Amino acid sequence: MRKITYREALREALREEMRRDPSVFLLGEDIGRYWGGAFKVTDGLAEEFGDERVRDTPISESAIIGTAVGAAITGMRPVAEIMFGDLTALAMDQIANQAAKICYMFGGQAKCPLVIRTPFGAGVNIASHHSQSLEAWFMHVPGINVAVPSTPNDAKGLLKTAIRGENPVFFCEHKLLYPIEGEVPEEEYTIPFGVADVKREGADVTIVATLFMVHKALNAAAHLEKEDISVEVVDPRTLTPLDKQAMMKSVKKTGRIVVVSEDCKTAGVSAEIAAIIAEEAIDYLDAPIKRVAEPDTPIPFSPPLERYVIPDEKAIIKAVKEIA
Amino acid sequence: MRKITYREALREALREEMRRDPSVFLLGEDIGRYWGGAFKVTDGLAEEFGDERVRDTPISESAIIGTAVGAAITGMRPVAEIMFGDLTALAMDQIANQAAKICYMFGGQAKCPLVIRTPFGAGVNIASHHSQSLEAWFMHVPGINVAVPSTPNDAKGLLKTAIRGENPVFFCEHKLLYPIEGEVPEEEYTIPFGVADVKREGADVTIVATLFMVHKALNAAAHLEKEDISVEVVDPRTLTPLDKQAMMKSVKKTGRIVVVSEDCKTAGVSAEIAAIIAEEAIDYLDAPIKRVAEPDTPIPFSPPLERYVIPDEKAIIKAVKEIA
Amino acid sequence: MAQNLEREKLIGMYRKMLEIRLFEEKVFELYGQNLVPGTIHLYAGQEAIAVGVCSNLGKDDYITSTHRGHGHCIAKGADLKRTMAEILGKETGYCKGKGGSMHIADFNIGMLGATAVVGAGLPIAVGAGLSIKLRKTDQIVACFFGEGASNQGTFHESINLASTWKLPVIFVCENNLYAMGTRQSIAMNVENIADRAVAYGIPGVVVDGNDVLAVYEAVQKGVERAKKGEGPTLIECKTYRQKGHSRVDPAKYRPKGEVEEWLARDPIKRLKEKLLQTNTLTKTEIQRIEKEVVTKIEEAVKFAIESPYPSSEEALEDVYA
Amino acid sequence: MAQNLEREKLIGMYRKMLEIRLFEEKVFELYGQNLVPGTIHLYAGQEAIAVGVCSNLGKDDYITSTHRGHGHCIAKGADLKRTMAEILGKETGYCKGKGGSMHIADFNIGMLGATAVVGAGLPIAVGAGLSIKLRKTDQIVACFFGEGASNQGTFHESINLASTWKLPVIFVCENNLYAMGTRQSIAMNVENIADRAVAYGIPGVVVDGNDVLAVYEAVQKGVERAKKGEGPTLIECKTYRQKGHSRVDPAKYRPKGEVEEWLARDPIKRLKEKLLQTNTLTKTEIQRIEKEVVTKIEEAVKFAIESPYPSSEEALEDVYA
Ligand SMILES: Cc1ncc(C[n+]2csc(CCOP(=O)(O)OP(=O)(O)O)c2C)c(N)n1
Ligand SMILES: Cc1ncc(C[n+]2csc(CCOP(=O)(O)OP(=O)(O)O)c2C)c(N)n1
Ligand SMILES: [Mg+2]
Ligand SMILES: [Mg+2]
Repeated sequence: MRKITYREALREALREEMRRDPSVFLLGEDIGRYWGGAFKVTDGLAEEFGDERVRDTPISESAIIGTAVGAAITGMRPVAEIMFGDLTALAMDQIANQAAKICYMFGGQAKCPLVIRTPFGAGVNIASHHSQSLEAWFMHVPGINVAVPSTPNDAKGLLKTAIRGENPVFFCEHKLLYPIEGEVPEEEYTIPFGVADVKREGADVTIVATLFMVHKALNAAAHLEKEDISVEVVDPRTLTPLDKQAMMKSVKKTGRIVVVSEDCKTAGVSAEIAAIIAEEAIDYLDAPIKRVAEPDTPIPFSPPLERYVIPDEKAIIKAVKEIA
Repeated sequence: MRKITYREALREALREEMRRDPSVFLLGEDIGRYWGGAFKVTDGLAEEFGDERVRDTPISESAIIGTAVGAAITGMRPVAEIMFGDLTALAMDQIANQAAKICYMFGGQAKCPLVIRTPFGAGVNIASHHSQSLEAWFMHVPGINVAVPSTPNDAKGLLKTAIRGENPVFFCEHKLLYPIEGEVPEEEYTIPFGVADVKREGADVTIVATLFMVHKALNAAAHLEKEDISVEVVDPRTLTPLDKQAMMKSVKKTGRIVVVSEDCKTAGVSAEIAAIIAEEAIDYLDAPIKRVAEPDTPIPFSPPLERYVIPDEKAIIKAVKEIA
Repeated sequence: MAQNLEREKLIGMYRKMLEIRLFEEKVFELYGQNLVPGTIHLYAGQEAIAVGVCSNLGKDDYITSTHRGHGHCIAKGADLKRTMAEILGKETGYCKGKGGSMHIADFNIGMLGATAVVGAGLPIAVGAGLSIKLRKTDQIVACFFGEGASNQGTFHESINLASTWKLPVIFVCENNLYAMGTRQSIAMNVENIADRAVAYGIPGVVVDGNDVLAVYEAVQKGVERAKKGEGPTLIECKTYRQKGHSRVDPAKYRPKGEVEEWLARDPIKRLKEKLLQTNTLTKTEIQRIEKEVVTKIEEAVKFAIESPYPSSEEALEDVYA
Repeated sequence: MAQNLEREKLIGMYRKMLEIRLFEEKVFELYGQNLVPGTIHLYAGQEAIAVGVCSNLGKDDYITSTHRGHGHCIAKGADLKRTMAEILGKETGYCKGKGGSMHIADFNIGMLGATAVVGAGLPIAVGAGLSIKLRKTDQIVACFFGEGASNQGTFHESINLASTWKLPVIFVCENNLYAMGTRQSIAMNVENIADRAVAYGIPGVVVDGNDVLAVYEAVQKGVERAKKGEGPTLIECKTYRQKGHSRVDPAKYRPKGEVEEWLARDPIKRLKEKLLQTNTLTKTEIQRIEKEVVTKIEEAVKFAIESPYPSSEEALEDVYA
């Protein structure tokens, strides 16, 4: 199968959906013809679809999301980009209090089919304001779905599902994933929300990982294989809805689980997954539930510091060995 | 000992600290002489300390917190009130990206001794935009402490500690707690952060609960006693720092734990506490870790609907019995 | 007085304003009887604004509303029964009891909903305006908000965006002098919110918000401008909140005589006098209208009170579409 | 030319501007050598603003800064060595390597730090202004931000608050025509950011941002006003970002000839010419200054390069004070 990058896969999804449905349009800072998106995801789309459907906005994150909400509830399907995930903090009211609650608050009268795309993640030394992973904030908000694709294939299939759905979707990308290549079918496909993907099968320990951590988990698994520890890597692909069954199925097989997530450990993604297992599958466990995550610091700038706080293969291997 | 309300206890803490330290001042919407705070916590303080130190602000949540940050890093000790916890979403950047990160980002040069007080919680039928419990968002942010007092005594002691500390504090109150009475010493005291309080001793099951849920947990415990189930109720009092030891000590004794929190279940406070136990004390457990929380909906308006989604004594009792 | 306005239209305005007033009085009364859960923010005194604005709008046009939204709903044509039922938390309410007083919406008549986060409706209105532009219809959006909301960041971001993109949005600032207990001068250093339009390169108009025809005409100009593709207008309607901010507020912070002064300028009284003076309506006709409105509201109250509460499990529905 | 300005002050301004320019050129060079982690936003072309502003300030006065902040630091008196070390991520940097290019601070000289969230510095500056007022000192705050930032909600909320409370803040908008690749006209429908001052009842001044003396004088007036307790001033400095937005940006979106036009108005060149024309400095003296600056910067580079990286575990420190 042909290989394309995560970035290209996202762009293909946007392009195909914009061709298919005239109500799909994009808005965000510098996404248009002059820049093509800070990470070039939307590069070339303004040229094909025009400035009306690929709209450069002022630096007004609240208004970007609020505008998308208003368009979504009146028949459009906006895809908003927030240039860095950290900056969603500026639009938190529009995301969590408006977009996510409109359907419920108004008794199901309104649909808000809006996609918010944003890159999370550290690893490029741009410090505390441009490196966070904040998925857990949005996971904690009912009414919005949260997607966390780790491969080009998942990115394309999930983004198309997000755009076609009837609900707001918080679509998390990761800076280090953009250049990653992977197989993506030429033909049309979508990937349903709430269906995890077993990225590697194994028998001894389950690792649940998301976004860029999936790749580190796979590296760790390859390494551990040499030491005769067979690791299964489960990628939930969406955090809301979350495929509990897939995680539990794996845990029932292995009896051991390590949850790996780049976000800060406390009250993060790994906490929820650990809590689910502890509540619903504890009887199958043969060991404590391990979490590998950022050690509750802001992201520092300097390379040795940043490397130290981002979970890496070594940390994953260590956690697996502690319970294997 | 004399009894005063939670509201009065907070007011006393503010008054005493303002008398003690001229750098303490208050700002927020309608906290001054014309209203005294939406929940009357600051009532009378403008009269004593003047409008300069009890400052009514425009409806500008971002600027309220940003202003407090600027004042805090230049020698003042602001206590900002956000009228409803839901509205902290509007100031999320200033709270999570600025206040919480300033000390770290600038290599320890700056201190940001700022307190943000806000009421969370449902129960008074004011619907989705005025009823949420969002502590978990702030727990997930390193650099800021999170206090969750459940009694007048804790409220006063923790608020005084918050004001005197060198770090930003997110100080959670609860609408239904304001009128609750409790014993509070006349003499000066403070309560350290990171020290849980065992609100009731018991042998069979541990309940960890916060804010208004502490009271429901105590009611549930009283009821369960009649059925010969002895429940210990642990109140962490601060979520950051979190007194893991106290929770683990209790679990080691009881072997069973129910975490009760009013916020939405997924990725909420109860998830983190469950995950800690699952990671660090699983060997002492004789049963799954139960969570009692809001079932991942926005808060509805109508009384029967609201009652249905807020965790109550019945739900707590049910959870305890399932594992007792 | 706008002679070019048809008699029917004028009478319709009077009727709507009266509906709002009497509706609010009933809400107040029911609140006292413990039939209204939560809190309420009454629109009494500001009726000329909602009605003056919405009289320019068709069913397909949009409005966004606020915590003080009953008047906006009624002016836009919402059913009084379902509105009242929502306020009482009943299953038959517009939002099946999930929204309540601060979150009424009727998407069938372009009422895009009230938000209780002050200032949060502005960017949503901008989005509706963008949607109109992209769909190439000739709809209009009217966005209601208070003078207090004009200090929110969203006010700035939203009007800037609407102006830059030349969207068909009328920003209607209802300056009732107070935001809760905070008098305008405590929260800003300008007298006219309309002057803020300069910051976005759009017209800013100050109008007597207690004169329904003045509001009507100002909005009409804004609508014309918008339909020509020239973009938004900011219209500040000077008015007064006749009651406290919410049900619990005794509003002691108001200087002596202020209420009386404004009651003398009551928008309904003024329109009534005009209608009589210009012989548009006779006293008898007015009395008949009043009676009809009273009956309609009584029916709404009866409907609302007799409607059942939603069943508890309904709380778990509608989280997702 | 401001005759009343002492010769020493003028020379000091020239020296600082040159320091900034040559510093930025070095940063650019080091970036090319892979010695600068992350990204950089150079201040080249805007030196007259930082220097014109900070020449009005004493060590006790405050500034807040942005992602494009190296110039602000240097103008406020930051040590070049520790600034460069921070940019290179070294232990000896102002923030021990935790902040980097976008987060430099020096609290000892009132440099309250750069924030990389566009617009986030404005309310923080207001807070510093409030602190001054409450502590009753006669300090001043200068708040730097770009024209792009003036579309953020925080711009609006902050200036409104500073005006209402009459705080001693100078809001300095560096209008360099672009926010990343977004030309001003794409993001707003007004030409002068200064006109937005009307919305807050404060003076708004447009000034040639490439003329350090013009900036100096405008700020001086703002400072006087602030010290009299009359509140903030909004000063818009028209300037140009001579380089791309960040290191990776080829800036192809700029119309032909635009860069050249602005290079001709280069602030350093202009000041140099004036100094020569007015015989404030001779060519030889200028050359001497240039040499001194070059040496100083080379020392800073040497210091930074030779400094060690922080040890990994340092990452866990300073989360709390
Ligand atoms: C963002 C936000 N801040 C504060 C509140 C609490 N609050 C509700 S109404 C109100 C006053 C609003 O004033 P204004 O915009 O003038 O509208 P009015 O009530 O006068 O109609 C406040 C502060 C809120 N709901 N949302
Ligand atoms: C809130 C926010 N939105 C977007 C960004 C990404 N970003 C960084 S700089 C910049 C442009 C800023 O433009 P301006 O304020 O004019 O300053 P300049 O770069 O021209 O100095 C943008 C969009 C950011 N850092 N913060
Ligand atoms: Mg008002
Ligand atoms: Mg700029």
